[in-house]
Amino acid sequence: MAEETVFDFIHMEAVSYVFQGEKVSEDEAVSKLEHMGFATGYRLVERLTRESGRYKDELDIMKYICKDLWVTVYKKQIDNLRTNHQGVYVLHDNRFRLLTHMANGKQYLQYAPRYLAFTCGLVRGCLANLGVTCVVTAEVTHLPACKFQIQVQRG
Amino acid sequence: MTINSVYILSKSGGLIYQHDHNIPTLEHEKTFSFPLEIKLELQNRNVVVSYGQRDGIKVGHQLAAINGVKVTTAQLEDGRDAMQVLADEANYPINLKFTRPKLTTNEKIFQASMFYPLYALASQFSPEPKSSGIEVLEADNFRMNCLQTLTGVKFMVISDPKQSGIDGLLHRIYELYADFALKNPFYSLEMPIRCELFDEHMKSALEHSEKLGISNV
Amino acid sequence: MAVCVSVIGKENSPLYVWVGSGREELHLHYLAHTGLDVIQEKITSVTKTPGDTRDLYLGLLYATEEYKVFGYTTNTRIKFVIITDAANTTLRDNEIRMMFRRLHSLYTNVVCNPFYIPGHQISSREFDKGVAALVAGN
Amino acid sequence: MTGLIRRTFVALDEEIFKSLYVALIRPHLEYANQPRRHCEMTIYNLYLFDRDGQLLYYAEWTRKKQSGMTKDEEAKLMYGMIFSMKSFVTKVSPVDLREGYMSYATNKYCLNLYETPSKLKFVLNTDTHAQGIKELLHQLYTQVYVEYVVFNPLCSLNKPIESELFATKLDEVVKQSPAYASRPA
Amino acid sequence: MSRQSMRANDPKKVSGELFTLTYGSLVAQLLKDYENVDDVNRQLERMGYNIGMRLIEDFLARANPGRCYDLRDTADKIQQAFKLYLGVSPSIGSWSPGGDEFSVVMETNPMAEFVELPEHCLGLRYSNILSGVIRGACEMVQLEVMAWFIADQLKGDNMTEIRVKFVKRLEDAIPAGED
Repeated sequence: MAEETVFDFIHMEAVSYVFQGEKVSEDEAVSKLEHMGFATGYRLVERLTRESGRYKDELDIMKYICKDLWVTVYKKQIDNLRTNHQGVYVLHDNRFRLLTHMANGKQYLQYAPRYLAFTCGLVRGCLANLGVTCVVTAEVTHLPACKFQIQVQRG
Repeated sequence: MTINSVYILSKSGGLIYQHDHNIPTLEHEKTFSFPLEIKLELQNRNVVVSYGQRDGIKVGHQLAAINGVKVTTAQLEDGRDAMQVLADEANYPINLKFTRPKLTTNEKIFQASMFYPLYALASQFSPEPKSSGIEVLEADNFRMNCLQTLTGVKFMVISDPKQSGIDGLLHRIYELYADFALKNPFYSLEMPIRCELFDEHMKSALEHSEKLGISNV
Repeated sequence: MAVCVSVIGKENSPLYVWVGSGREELHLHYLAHTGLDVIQEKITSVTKTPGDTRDLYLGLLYATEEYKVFGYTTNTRIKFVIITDAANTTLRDNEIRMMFRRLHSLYTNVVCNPFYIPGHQISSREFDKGVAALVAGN
Repeated sequence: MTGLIRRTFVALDEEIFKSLYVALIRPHLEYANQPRRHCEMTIYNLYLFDRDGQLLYYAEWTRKKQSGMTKDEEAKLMYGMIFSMKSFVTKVSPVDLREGYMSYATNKYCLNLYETPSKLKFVLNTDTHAQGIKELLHQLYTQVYVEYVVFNPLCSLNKPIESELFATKLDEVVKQSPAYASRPA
Repeated sequence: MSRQSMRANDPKKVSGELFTLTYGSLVAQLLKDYENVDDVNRQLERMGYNIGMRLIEDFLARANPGRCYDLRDTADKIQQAFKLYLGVSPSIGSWSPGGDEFSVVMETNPMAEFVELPEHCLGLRYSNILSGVIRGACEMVQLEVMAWFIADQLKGDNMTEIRVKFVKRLEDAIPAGED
């Protein structure tokens, strides 16, 4: 089966949908994508964690995101997870699936954020449903590598 | 093995000789009920299958007969209009015969004139200097070999892609052309070749090649 | 089988309550709610004892003379409570566990409906059907 | 040279050996190979047209002669030629054809046309001896065009292809093909 | 029990759910953006059309199905594509007498697996993207068709049924200046 293709194309259309029309504010479009990602992640994690045991702590949850979730959605694990132990986690994906067909280098760099917004939302949605409130941002300097930063909101 | 036809083009691209040696007849007959399951349309005043390929009837085939009555340029022999007959439910069930269209003489002349620029362009597009024009043109189930003389006359043979010995045949045809056309005092260049001796020799050359083709395979 | 099934949201607000016909609704609500405290306790104690199974199924929360109260929690902090008659001894622990798992699965389907807003009361034909089948032991 | 590396570095791990090999030995091999490789090249250039006859991509490797036209004119003429060629073959052929692939050869080169059912046209000029070109073109379609154009949301299907990644991958696949560097003597 | 060993979830299944959920979020967003449900239906069809135009290339590359010169062939290919991309095997049937119209019937529709339509969007053709995909994909292989939903489980029907009608065969583009 080739269902990942279906996801790729739906995602592609979602991005082109929010950017269609003449006067689109980049912020508004990106926030729509983020929102769709959030709604998807929130629901997805409900299903994915149905068979898992309970998570011990925040780090345990982050590891889950880097492994199980990433494999399910992006067919590979996160390559590197770092944390400052004060609520900031940085996830490195050296070959982020949604960018691998696009470029190897800096071409299309200015458009890359559009293709990361959904994922930022997805991660935030997953974490929100697991009880971790946070802000997720992404950064690319060299496609298809990509860095997601999760900043947990305490209190 | 099969050699289908021979074309000879003059230096200026005119078709000066054409002979169909072995053209298979592809005909398919089928009885249809209303409404018709294949899509037909008029192309160059002929009724042609545009969609709905089945039972050997292919897209591009032409309507040749309705209930055994011959159809030419969308008209039945009895004068009725083919499309109208097909549209009327009262005429069903209906027996239709389709064939792969054969080229008319005019179409052959036209196609020959199409090949002329193709040949020249092939040389112009060459990534290597000093290229000839097209020597062999191939597709699935189709092959055409072409020999151009130094004087610019083109000999073309269409054959089964597995047919061997075509180069020899082309040279043989060149010889025949030299012997029976050029050396004929009544033949003027650029004009169609009408010469019984040439025809006869051509036929036997083609038959000979077909036989050789078999033994070589 | 069960006399009460309830789904309780992240902030302890009830999302869905089913009570068997002819039962004292208010009392059962109260029992379910009391169960929440026990669930809370169990969850916090687990994190302190390493090597615990961390099972989503929390087992019997407590029992009164009339009823037994069982609990279950999801990773997404949704709590399920199932109450049975104390007199009902035919139900084994494993069957209760299976009921919770089915309930969890039903709940997941509700959340995955794009028109359901998380945290809101559950009003879904499919979920109603599923719970009805669950409590009937089908 | 390999011996020298082996002698100088006693405890070699594979990684180091590899980098040394690349640094010290490869240049020699490549130097030795260069003139030969040059004359062995058998893939000249490639045109990719969309269903409307627009040139989506052009690449050339060892083309020695230009047509003397602008790229634009050349592309138009090339498309016109393959269009006529298809029509010519369909009309003149005595039997029904299976569509999708055709080729012609002159005394110097061979033009190969591969057309997908979606009417993309790949035109590859090769040496007259080149083998397996139909498979190569199919590979360019499935592994390069589909992967790096169809799946790249930033590539419009009806605009010339600007993706550098596409260009790189295309180049890789062509250069890895046996037809690129082998000519029977 | 370790967490890994408890993962009875079939990863394939889950990744199918990913597109189902993503699609759900997209539809929800459209409903938020448009006031009119008809506009949403249209937008979904258009998105499907765009997807179809790309998806067909992936399908041709993966399945290498050859060319279609008959609508029955086309129907078979559509069936094959549903299996490949959605993991369901629809049945093909209800042919019109002229053989130019047929139905694609699904027992379960993976696009709408968890969906229950709320009262206020009963006019929504939730899976309308599929009709767009069929139209877009066919157009890329020179086949103009119309595709529309005639039954939908979300609206209480027993099955989900898409009707496909042949319109015409599209011809090759003629090179500039040669017509």
